[in-house]
Amino acid sequence: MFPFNFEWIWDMSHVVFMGGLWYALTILGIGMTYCVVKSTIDAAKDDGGHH
Amino acid sequence: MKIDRRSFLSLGVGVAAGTALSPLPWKLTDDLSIWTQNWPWTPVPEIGESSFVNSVCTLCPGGCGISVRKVEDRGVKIEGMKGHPVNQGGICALGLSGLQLLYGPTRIKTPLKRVGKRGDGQWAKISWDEAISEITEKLDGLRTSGNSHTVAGIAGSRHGTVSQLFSRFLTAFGSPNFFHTPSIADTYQLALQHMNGVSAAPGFDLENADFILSFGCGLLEGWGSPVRMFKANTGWKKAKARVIQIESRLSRTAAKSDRWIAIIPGSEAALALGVAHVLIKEMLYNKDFVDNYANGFESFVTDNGEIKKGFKQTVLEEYSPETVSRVTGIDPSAIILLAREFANAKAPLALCGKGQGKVPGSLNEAMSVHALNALVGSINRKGGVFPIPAMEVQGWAEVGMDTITSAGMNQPRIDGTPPNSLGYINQLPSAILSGKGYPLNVLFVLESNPLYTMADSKTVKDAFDKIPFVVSLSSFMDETAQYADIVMPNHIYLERLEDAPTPMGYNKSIISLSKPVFKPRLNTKHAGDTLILLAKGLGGGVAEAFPWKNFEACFEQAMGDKMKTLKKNGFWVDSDAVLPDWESTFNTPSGKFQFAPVEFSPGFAPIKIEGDSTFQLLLIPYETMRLSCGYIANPPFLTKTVEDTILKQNDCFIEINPKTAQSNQLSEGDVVVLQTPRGQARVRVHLEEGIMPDMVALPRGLGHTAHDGYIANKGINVNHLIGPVQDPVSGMDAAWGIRAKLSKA
Amino acid sequence: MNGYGLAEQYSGISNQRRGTKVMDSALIPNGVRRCSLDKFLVALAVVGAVLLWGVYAMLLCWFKGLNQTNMNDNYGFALWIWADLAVIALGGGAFFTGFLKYIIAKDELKNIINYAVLIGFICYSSALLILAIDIGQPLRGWFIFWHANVHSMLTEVAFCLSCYFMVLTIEYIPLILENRQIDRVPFFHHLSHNMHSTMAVFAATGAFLSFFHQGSLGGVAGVLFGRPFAYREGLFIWPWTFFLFTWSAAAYGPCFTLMVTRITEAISGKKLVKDNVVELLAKISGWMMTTYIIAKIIDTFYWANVTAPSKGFNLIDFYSNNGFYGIWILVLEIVLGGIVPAAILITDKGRKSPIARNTAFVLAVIGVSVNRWVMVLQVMAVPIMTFDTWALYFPSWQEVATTILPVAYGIMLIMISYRYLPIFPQEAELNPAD
Amino acid sequence: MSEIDDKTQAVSEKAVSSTQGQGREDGGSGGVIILFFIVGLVASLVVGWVLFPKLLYSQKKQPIDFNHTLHNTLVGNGCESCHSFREDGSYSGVPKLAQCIECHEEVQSSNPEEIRFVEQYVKKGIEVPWLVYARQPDCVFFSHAAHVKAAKMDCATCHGPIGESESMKPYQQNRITGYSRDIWGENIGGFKKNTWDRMKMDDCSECHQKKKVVVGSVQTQKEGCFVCHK
Amino acid sequence: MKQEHGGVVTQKYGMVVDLDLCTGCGSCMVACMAENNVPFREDETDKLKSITWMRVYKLTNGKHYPETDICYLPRPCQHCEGSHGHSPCVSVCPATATDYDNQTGIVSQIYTRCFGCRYCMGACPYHARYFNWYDPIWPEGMERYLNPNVSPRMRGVVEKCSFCFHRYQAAKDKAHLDGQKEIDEDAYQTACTQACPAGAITFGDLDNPNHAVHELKKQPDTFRLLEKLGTNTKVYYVSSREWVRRAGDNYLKTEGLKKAVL
Repeated sequence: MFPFNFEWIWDMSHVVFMGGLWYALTILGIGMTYCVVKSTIDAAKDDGGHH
Repeated sequence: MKIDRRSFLSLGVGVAAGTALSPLPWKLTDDLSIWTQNWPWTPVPEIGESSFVNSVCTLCPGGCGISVRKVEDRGVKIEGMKGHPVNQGGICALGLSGLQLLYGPTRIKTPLKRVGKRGDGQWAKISWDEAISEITEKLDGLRTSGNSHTVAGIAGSRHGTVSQLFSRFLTAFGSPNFFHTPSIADTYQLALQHMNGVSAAPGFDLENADFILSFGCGLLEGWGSPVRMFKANTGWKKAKARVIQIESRLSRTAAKSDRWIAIIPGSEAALALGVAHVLIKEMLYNKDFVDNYANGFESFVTDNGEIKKGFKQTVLEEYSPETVSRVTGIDPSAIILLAREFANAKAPLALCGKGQGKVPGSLNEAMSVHALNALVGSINRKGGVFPIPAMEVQGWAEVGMDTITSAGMNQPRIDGTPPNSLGYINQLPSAILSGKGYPLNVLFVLESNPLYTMADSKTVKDAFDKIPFVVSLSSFMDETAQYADIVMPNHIYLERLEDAPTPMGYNKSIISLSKPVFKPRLNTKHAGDTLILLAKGLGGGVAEAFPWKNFEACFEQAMGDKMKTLKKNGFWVDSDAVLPDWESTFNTPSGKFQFAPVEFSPGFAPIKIEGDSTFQLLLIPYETMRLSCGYIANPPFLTKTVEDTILKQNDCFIEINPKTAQSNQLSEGDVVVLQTPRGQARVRVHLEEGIMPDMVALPRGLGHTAHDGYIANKGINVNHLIGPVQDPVSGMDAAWGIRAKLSKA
Repeated sequence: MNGYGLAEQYSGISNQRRGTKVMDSALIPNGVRRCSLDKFLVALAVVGAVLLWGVYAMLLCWFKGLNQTNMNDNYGFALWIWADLAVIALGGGAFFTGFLKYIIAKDELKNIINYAVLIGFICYSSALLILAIDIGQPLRGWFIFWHANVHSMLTEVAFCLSCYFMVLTIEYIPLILENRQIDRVPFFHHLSHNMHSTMAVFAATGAFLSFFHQGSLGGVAGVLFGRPFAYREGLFIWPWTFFLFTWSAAAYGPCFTLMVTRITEAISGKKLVKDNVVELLAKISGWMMTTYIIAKIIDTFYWANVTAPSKGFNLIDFYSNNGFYGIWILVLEIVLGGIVPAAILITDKGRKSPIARNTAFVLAVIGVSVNRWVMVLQVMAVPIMTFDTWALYFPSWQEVATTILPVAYGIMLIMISYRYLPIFPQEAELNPAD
Repeated sequence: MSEIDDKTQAVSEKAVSSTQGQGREDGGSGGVIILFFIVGLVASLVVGWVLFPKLLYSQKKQPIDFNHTLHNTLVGNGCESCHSFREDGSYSGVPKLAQCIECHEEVQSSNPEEIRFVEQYVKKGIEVPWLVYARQPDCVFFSHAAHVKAAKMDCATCHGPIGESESMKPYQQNRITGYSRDIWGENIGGFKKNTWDRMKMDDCSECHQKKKVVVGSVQTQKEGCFVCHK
Repeated sequence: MKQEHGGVVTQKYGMVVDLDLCTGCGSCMVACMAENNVPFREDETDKLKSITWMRVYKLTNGKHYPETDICYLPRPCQHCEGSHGHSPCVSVCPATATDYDNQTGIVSQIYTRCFGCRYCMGACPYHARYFNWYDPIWPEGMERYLNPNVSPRMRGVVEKCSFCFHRYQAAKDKAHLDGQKEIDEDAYQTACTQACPAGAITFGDLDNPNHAVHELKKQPDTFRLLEKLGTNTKVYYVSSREWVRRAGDNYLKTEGLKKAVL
């Protein structure tokens, strides 16, 4: 799973397969972080606007 | 400062972040998975120094050398002993399972005294002293009242030091009633007595034979010394020797043979004589042997002046291939072909003893087969059959006969056989139940399990009910021990000193040393020591006949100068023995081989088995290497190898030819009631092309009711269904089956 | 948030019931009608009882081991794995509808996408739960990630399944956030909004992941070169079943979504999705199915005439000498479960007729389930060594219960979601409040 | 948490309702929130790094406090004097009583531990139930012969300078796994400085990869699994 | 024909089983169980849940009485090499719990790594893999006979024949101590080979001309099980009977018997 795992080899299979996996996870991670951060800011803005 | 839910939320996020950054969740996840790799209920074998100890396996009479692998004091594996002449490093499945018997739950842990009803399995633990004194008290009473002869003993074998010590105990005590579990070896011994004039066991030079004509012998089913037979079979295959199997069922032996000839069971003697007919008619027999070293081939006049038909005449008149074909169901041309092949082989050898040879069988059959060997000269020569003299214990002093002893020994045996005969255990139950002779008061059972192994178990049990006091010296809680009044558990074979005598059919005299590989792990005692203690407890002449301080001393004396070799090699072989020749070895009145002993004449008097014509089928028991069917019950490993077409859950299967099944409207797996004149049982149907039509076959070795959960209540004991059939010639049990019928359950 | 005052106001046992009812109605979306709380709770309890039965069986399997099942050494994969594959194929509606909505921009589908996502979420969470019961060592289940063997199709399945489950969760969250009360929290309100606006990215990732895991599920059987019944040649490392599975999930998944929608409508007694939406999805599904079944027939022919004979088997060897797997199963899968529904759904007339359409949905669901059954269980049953025999198996009650468990869980989640979340955007319009 | 609102309250505009909710509950200051976060973080870090290992491992005393240094000066052949190979190539590990008796038939010194050893074990013929720090779980096969004889490795590479210890440290056993703590390593985070600090699979493999012993495995292109597993 | 792999001599262990000699006595099965700590239960008659790494199959020629014939076929794990070590089971294991070792040609199974997905069992056409459906429990006292060289397995994992690899390890240990580089043919023999009373099993390095199997596998009557699948097994069988050789693989009706590919 990680390059430091016993089973890891730097070969085509691992790079493609794990690459795909980490790519997907990264997108999901960045996407969700973006949503959460933006929502926090948006919520704060609403808050400020009201006072 | 106001603390609200958001603060707690924040605290929670902090805790979550901190926990994630600490090793706690990760280590716990890892440790939990490691926990599943080390579940405390999964045993971890202790490590330690590994060693091998040689001994001999006595789980069957095969006498194979074994090499037990130990780790510290634990036994972890039994292997075949390299260089042992009998098994040459090989080992069978039962021998490999031995440690399961050593450590298994069926072992009896301590002397027991029955407290409940007989057979209920309720016991009180008693000490060895209590057990000994209780028994000696009882025996002493019988002896002083002049009833010493009402004590009997059943041993697993009549050979070996312990058995002979047991027999000696009864003799010294004053009882002629020593019994042993019989086998085909007994029949062979009689045949050799009559035809060769020697009291000896047969030795078959199987390794040097090149044409083996087997009359139903389970050569690969545990006949003789099983591993030796496997080795011999491999030798035959490599040397292109041929094996012809005459049997009603495609056994493993039949499957591995070069030709399987199906025969109507019980007619083997007829076939042997039919083959003899062709040999004689076509002048294919060994003329040198027949003319110069044999008697009774031609008709002759007896001392009484009667004209006795010779072998030749009998065979020519009564056993033409056509006649024989009618009895055996074998094509005449097949008989003729068989005879020619047999005669043309360099070293032909005919054998008999069905299955493992557990039943003595018909003497006629043994003599006919022996005659066949004689006809081709395969007697006392390489690749043939020759006598192996029985080895009697040399070192012990004669038993002194006080008045009680000699009075007791002068009583007839309870089975009605002459005082010094082998004794016929098959006649014991009926003798007890008929109430004609004297009643039995005490029965000792050593290394045998008659309530399981004897035919017609129900009658045997009824007979046991008439014996007020039964003492078992078994290592295991078997059916007989379960039914005993006192159990004095023996060490198991791996814990005791003992000799394994020459196995059945082995072509040299050999003794192997069974030595204690392990310290006894339970409160058991060597049966030899138990006997010595009993004798000493009785005092007087009985004690005098047992002067040894323990069995070890007694054993060393019995082995004499062989002891040194035994200790060094683990076995002793009679290497000095010379192959007997035709000139000097026949100890008959004529000094020649007797084709037609005066007492008998080889003929085919078929053994009439039980059952009238309402029983349309024949039931035959069969044996397999995957089921131990004697005194030793099947260990769990062995049961694991039994196919699910033989045993499924607790049901066992009968083998039946699909055609016969079809005509009885039965199909695979059907539950049926198998009924014989002796009893009935619920079994299931397994269709098998490899069995003659109109027959059913059941394996021996199943249907235990005692022992432990790994052994008991699996299938049917075939002995519930068959009864003993007395051979009219020898008086021994010659049953090979019984008539039977099937009905849907 | 504003709970304190009310909690005080409604405290006291006598008021508890009233309080619950008020709470319930406060959660129900605006402008729609729902059954009474009592009725709802009774129904929930009934399904809950079934769920508990399943949970009991699941605990038995975890604590006593897989001896609680009727699986055996010949049937290492059985009911559960079939349920897993079937449920994932049927849940394929989520990714494919999402793909159509967000990538191909079929905007009408926004009216069914919520439900497709919910069904997908149920299917995938069920699949993961079943896998957690199915493995012999659940506490070591994470080895599949940590010690991954990238050559194994099952590794690919596990990774993509988990990732795609994350996607489905991400897709489901905004739906929860749209609950009337939750939506009042500004952060959640914005989160819902922001997640909606980035949904296309998530949906695209989901489609990518689905393509691979649906395919790898097909690959699971297809790569078994020791099992001629399952084995298929293919493209690079992917056997044909890889593509067939992806294609069939995309084709048949929407049918399941539509079938469940129809069932929901029947139970709620309300029209929830407009016909034009249903017909659009049915049409796409029909054409997908048509292309799939052609490919499947070609695959079957090639396998029967080239692949299997090269291993010494005739097609009929796989369908004879046993008490269950007859050639009927092939007919059921391809003709009844493939050609017929496809034919109905690609014709205008068939799509427009509710009876024909619904029949097609049911047949399609059966068809794809049979396909998954065959690719799991028949693979195990076929003897390969000449002296082997057919192995047949019947699941134990524990297996049945644990397989029903996710169904009960799914129904409960649908009930709760339907009651409290605005799943069907067209519901209010189609069922105007009086 | 429950959000209960009066049903009659108009909530047509989402934005309005949310600002209302926000307005009513906004009372905590940012500082408090951060403080709580830090409290939670620090507390759980302390639990995880300090408390957890204390709970996870049980401490056991060795039956006899053995002095390796002392013995090392008295024997001629280093570690192998007592920790020897058997004839079959297997490794004997901790010596058996029989081996100790060769010197300790009688008490040799006034050391109370030795006296206790002779009284309690030697005289009674009971094996000492030593707790083996380096004992691997049952699934592991380890060939001392391959490492010490064939590869000529030092004992200390894996076992550390235990031969220079004068006293036996307590044996720590993982309550969940039953492993000795030396397998995972003293550091709960799994960090190590010396080759002998940990004895996990990765530590074996680290060295094996460096030495490039054999590359046989199809899956890992390292050594076959059976080299170390049984 | 020995292969050098990274400067180290590699072996390819395999078996030749002479079916003409095998009598189906079951010794190999029990020897294996005893050597490898195979568990047992009171009822072992459900053979689909009964663990026997070595299983002896009963083959029949399908003919009617009295032409019917029987042959017994012992089946350990075939240790398939597949192509380049990708045996059916090895490449499917998701957690790398089973592996092919080019150094010995043995397919390993790591019980503590296996998490019980049973995919490998589905992949193996020989039914050589067994799942621990039950907790392996020995009756009290019987756990004393367990062999410390083989770790007992736990419930929920797959196990199979290892060609008694622990014996190879033991032989290596001895060789290291004696300063030998290689181990002798008889220093490493599997438990079944050693026990077989008929001497039907021969075990050794298939690539080593000094080992008996090297020549035996070339006998004219040799075949392997299911060769057409491309499993490339290392267990060879010999039988003089054609129906037996034909039973080793599936043939279309029109097909003739093919010779084993060596």
